[in-house]
Amino acid sequence: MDLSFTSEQEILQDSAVKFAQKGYSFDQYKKSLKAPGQCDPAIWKQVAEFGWLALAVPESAGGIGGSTLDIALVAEALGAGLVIEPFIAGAIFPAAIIAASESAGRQDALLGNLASGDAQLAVAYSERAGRFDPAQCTTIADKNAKGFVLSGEKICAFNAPNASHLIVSARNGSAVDLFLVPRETAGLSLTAYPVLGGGVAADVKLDGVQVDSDARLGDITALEAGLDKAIAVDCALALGGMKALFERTSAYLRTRKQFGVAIGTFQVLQHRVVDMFIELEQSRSLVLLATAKADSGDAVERRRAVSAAKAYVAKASKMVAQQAVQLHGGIGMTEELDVGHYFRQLTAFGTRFGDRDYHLDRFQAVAAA
Amino acid sequence: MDLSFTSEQEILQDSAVKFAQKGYSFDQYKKSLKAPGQCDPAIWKQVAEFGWLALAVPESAGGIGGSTLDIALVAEALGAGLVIEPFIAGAIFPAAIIAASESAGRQDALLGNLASGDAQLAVAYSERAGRFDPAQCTTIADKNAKGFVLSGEKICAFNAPNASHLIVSARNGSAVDLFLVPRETAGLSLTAYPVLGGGVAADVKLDGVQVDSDARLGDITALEAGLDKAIAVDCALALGGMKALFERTSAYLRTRKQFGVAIGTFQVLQHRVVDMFIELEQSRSLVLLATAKADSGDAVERRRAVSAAKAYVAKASKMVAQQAVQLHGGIGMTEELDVGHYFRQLTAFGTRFGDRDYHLDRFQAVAAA
Amino acid sequence: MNFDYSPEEETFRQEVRTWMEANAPRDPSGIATGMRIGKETQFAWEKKLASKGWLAYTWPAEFGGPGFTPVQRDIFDAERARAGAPSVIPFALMMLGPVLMKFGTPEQQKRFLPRIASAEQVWCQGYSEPGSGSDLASLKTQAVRQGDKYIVNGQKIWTTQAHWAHWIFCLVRTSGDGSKQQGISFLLMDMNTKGIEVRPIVTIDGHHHLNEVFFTDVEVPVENLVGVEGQGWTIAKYLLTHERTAIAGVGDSKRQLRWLSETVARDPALKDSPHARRRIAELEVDLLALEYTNLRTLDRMAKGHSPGPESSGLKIKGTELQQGISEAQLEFGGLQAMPWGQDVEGEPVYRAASTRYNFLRACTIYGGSNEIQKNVLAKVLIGL
Amino acid sequence: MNFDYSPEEETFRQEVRTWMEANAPRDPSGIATGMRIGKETQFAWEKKLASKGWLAYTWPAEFGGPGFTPVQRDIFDAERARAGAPSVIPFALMMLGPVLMKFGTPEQQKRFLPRIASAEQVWCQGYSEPGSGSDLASLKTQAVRQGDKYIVNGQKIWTTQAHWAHWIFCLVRTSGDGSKQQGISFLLMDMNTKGIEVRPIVTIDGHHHLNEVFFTDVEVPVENLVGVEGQGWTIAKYLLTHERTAIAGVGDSKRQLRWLSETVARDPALKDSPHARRRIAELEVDLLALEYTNLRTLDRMAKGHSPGPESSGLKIKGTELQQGISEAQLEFGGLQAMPWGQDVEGEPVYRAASTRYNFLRACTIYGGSNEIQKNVLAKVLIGL
Repeated sequence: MDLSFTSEQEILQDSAVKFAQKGYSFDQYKKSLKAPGQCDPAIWKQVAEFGWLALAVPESAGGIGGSTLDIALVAEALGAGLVIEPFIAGAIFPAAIIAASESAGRQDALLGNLASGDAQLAVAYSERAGRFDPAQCTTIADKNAKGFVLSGEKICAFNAPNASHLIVSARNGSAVDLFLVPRETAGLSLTAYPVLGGGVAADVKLDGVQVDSDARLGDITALEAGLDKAIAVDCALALGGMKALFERTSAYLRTRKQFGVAIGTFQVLQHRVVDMFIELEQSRSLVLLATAKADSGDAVERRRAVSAAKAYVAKASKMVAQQAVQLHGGIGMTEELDVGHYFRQLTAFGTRFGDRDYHLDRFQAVAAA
Repeated sequence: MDLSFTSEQEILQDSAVKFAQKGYSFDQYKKSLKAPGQCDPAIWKQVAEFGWLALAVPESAGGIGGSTLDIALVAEALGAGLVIEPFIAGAIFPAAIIAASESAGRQDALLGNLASGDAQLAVAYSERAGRFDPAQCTTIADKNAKGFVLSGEKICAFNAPNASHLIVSARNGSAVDLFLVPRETAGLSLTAYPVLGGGVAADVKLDGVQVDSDARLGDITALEAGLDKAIAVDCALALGGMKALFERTSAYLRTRKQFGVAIGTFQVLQHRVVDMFIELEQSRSLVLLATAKADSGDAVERRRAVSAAKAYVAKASKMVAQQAVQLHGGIGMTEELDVGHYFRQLTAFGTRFGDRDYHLDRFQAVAAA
Repeated sequence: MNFDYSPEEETFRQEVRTWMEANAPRDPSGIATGMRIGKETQFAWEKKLASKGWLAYTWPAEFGGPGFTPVQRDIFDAERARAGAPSVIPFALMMLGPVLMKFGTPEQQKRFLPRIASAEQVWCQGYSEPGSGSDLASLKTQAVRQGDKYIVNGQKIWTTQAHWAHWIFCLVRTSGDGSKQQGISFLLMDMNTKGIEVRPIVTIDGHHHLNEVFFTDVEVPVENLVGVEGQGWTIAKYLLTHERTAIAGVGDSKRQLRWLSETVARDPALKDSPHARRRIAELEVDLLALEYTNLRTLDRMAKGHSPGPESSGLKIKGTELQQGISEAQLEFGGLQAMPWGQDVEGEPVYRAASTRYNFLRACTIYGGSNEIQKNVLAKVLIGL
Repeated sequence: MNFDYSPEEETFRQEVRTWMEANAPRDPSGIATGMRIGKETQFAWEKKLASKGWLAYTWPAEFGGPGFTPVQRDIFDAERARAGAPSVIPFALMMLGPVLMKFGTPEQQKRFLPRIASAEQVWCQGYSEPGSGSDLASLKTQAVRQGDKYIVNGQKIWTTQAHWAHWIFCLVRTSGDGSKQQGISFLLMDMNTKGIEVRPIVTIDGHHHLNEVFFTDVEVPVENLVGVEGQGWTIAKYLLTHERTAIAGVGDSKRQLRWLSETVARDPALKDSPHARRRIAELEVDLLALEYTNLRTLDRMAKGHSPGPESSGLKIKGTELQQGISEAQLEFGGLQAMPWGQDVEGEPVYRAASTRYNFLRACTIYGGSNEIQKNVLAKVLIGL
């Protein structure tokens, strides 16, 4: 057992923390909110130049092939900095799927564009009736002479409005397979919208979308592997947000005065902050575990750790976010202060890629298996 | 809408409160714990003389035929006084079953003995695999020429060691029926034990127990009606215990000093007491509702109110009991102080006649029906 | 003891229900969330209520209200919520009205009450200031008497609907002597007076309900003082404790929970989930406890008593439950609750959920945070 | 970064597991509850550990311990719990031992440490007094120096296993000057000394673990003073913060939860209950968070650092989890958990549940209540 980071990881973490603290102010956040697709091209370029977009791209495809922990270190800093550019949804998640799929070698050009920041991707796997379960898939891939015809509906495909290609899951016979669909393909239509807490998404209609045989990336195991990696990284992102809220709240309690004293002298508020801190540290332990296991070849071990982390952090981050607003009082409710924006970011985290309820069920199913 | 009590009810409440406060000290409680069957005959005689045992006995059988509210007013006082004599399990619950059964008229002599305190009864309906559900019954009643032969096992029949007769539920063809079985019948054997929080119970074995045809009291609806009445009354008993703990805890916070000040000046403890008080009052509202509806002919309305009360009070009383011990610190953990005894009493309340989990399910099933 | 309504009350309920069904604004998404409803819809609705004589539904007949009993008021509010209609803007109707009835001069009563009851005048409340959140008495806005006028300077914050209001009632400091409570007075101001500036505050639900209100040398006639100078704190306390019937929010919570459970029942992903059904059952039981605690308070009020100890938890439990229901709406909504600030196809309760969830974080903060409520109650219970 | 144990550590684990399986006392009901185990069983078990050299398993080799690394200690404790064996009586092994190693004279170390490590001497701890619960420094038991003796008068309370112990270490007041902390000293006493009286306290689990200890003109040789006069508070703080490895109780909680989940899996009434299974999953996730937080602390200690901020929640979360698991055991037990103070047929975990549930209410009270723990942590975090 050794929980030290390598010196490379410490450098990576340092640069991400510095970027988030100095390169990405609250004003930049508000600017990014108004940028097309809520992604400021200048910021995206910087993120690419740091090499962070290449972290989930295999070395064989010209990427860095970093561990999940490497990526999580960046994500935590981005979460702490309220960076809303689609680091996970537009790059890490789809890259991890492709890297884990049978067709990995065939997509090097696309992955190269992704790593350089020239293209973004998105994954469309959720359906209304399936909630968070990638195996609940009613979208159909009908094989024909030219390849496959995709038909069905997906909801809330994060970052889809910004993507050059979508990775779409569809039922191919008895299997659920993954298909790479260029955004401009006939029959593919998006209803785009901004998302709670920042970023954009789309509901996706596939109305007889014809793709080549080559478009088939692989089967659902690649999606599951990519999803687990994305979730572990997303938990690290949430951890950053929790830490930021803890720091802002404890600082506010030190300075804000009521009844002639700093409100941090009130025992009830003190204990609330202690609870926030304890939840933050407990969360960190499971996030470390999830990032360590996300790269495991043992899918059971991987799922167990990832679902435990997501189930725990979903609850802990909700508590931290709610109490941060409560302890700030009125000012915590306003758009003017960043606290409320972290609150929304963490609220969205609780839902995306599966909520606590879903992951407790999955954790239990893995434990029972 | 009028939530006043009648003047008769106020008198009844007064006398019960006075008895519990003056006639039943903590020393008397400890004496009763050591009495045979944890029931002091002198106390039981007083309870009978007050007429409280006759409250659930119909007027036609020489009883008082009181409303559930009448009985609940007595029970709340008994709960507040830590009276462990088997008011509900030995008298109210079985009397309510008989009163609701088809054979009501035939049991007047037995009910007379019950009302006078000369006999106690008990109900044996719970089975290991059925948990709290009276309809889950594997005990069999085989009809034969002499009547019925009962075979099976019951667990945790409260007050059975003190009872002259047991009311036993058994499957009679496709129905679940109730049978009155004299304690000394051949084939009936009891494993008696003291119960958490006071009182006694027994696991009951029925090994080919022959009873007359007359022994059949009626079907399960009488058990269900009696059970709902018993639960509403038991919730009132718990309310009394919660009130006692709230009072003792707030008094302790006023007088106990640490760090040179009364511990009631610490805001965290203040808010804890406020939470206890709020839970007490919310509980009272549902207990009033349950007692009002326990006599309703509409079984759906009755079940809904009773299960709501039990589900709520089980949670609230657990919180109040735990915090009472926590706020008393070490002394709350000892046998010397009554706080720990109320704690155990309320802990047992959470389980008997169905726990929160069971009653939430029942509440939901009724709402869905 | 019985919880049954009298036949007269049942008749009244039916009358209100019928009227609500015919008259409640039809704007499901906006009304249901209770937030997105616009000024025009709100004002039109209040006019309609006024024309029926039901806008000032908590007022006695002698001051132009319908003279409802406490139980009737509760029924009225429950039926209003049941129909999905918005609640009335409370500042004039629930707060200023009772204050004028008790502390106002006959002239003030005649001047303002009829205009309020007729929906002619909408009011906002100037209490909080930037430096005084829970510590209301530390307010700094000054009113200096000059002849027959006060000159007001200072700032209020968190002023709900100030951008809609015609008038504002304010706590102002008229003296720096004595305790900080003693120097406070209660003043009425026309929002059109020169020197009053309203600046919007956008909240985390993405909407504009709140404002800052700035006062720069605002001239207010002395006849706009309510009570006497220095009586402001007494009036403020009266105002805060006066209106308890609707504080628990039972009617609106019932409607929100029913809306959710009906949606879940047809949601293919949740209708068979034991966890979703359990959570709804838990909320229903909690709501039932709140409802009957509220009825106990109503029963006391109907008998002419002041609310009993049971009422102290109504605000705390009521707001916790509002938040709890909105949390369930958000979480059951799942991905369908993710779209933000833009209408998308889907179940209305899920679509409204994230806005409601964000908005309702405020309900444990405003009107005396729940922490402050517990401090006050602890003083009563422990007495230290 | 990795959480994997080294091959050496895995070998060590296997060695401990094998030994535990062969040597742990066989008394499932008593041991499992960790409470009903009698003096003879406990003492015999400690002797057995001592003969293996593992009783003082947290001690360095130079003082007669096995010299385990922090990770080995944790493995040892986990395997001990896994086997269902009782933990050792901690007062001498976890508390006094480290104190003597740091503050004791060579003579004191030689006199006591070997006897403790060999299970010859069992100790108890005299800290709390009737008037000083969480406010430990307000203690009143007096030790007055007379020649080469102290004369001790006063009373201790909540003294665990005083009725088993041969010796007691006490905080006593040797001076009334200065701050209340300054006059405190750390004194060792033979329980057989004249003037020491032990009276039992029965707790709400129905058992006798605790005692009051009365001191009447007890004569204690000055060589039984640890450190110097007035150093008692410093020593007490060292003692309280020294031992963190086992504070989270991960091993025992794991065993209790596994015991429960295995029972539920064969319980016809619960095995298909989604609510029971969900509750177990929630507890498992919480326990996993605690386990890995504990490992983070171990990792720091193994590297020679002091425990980091992550360790501050170990006691709070650890005790909450112990209580949470016992609550689930009680509630899943249902009617089978109702028998009290008498053995009845049924699942062992259910039968033990009410006793455990009652007993474990203490774990958020003793050793500095969780409220005090949070006060201390708040000071660090907020700094006010």
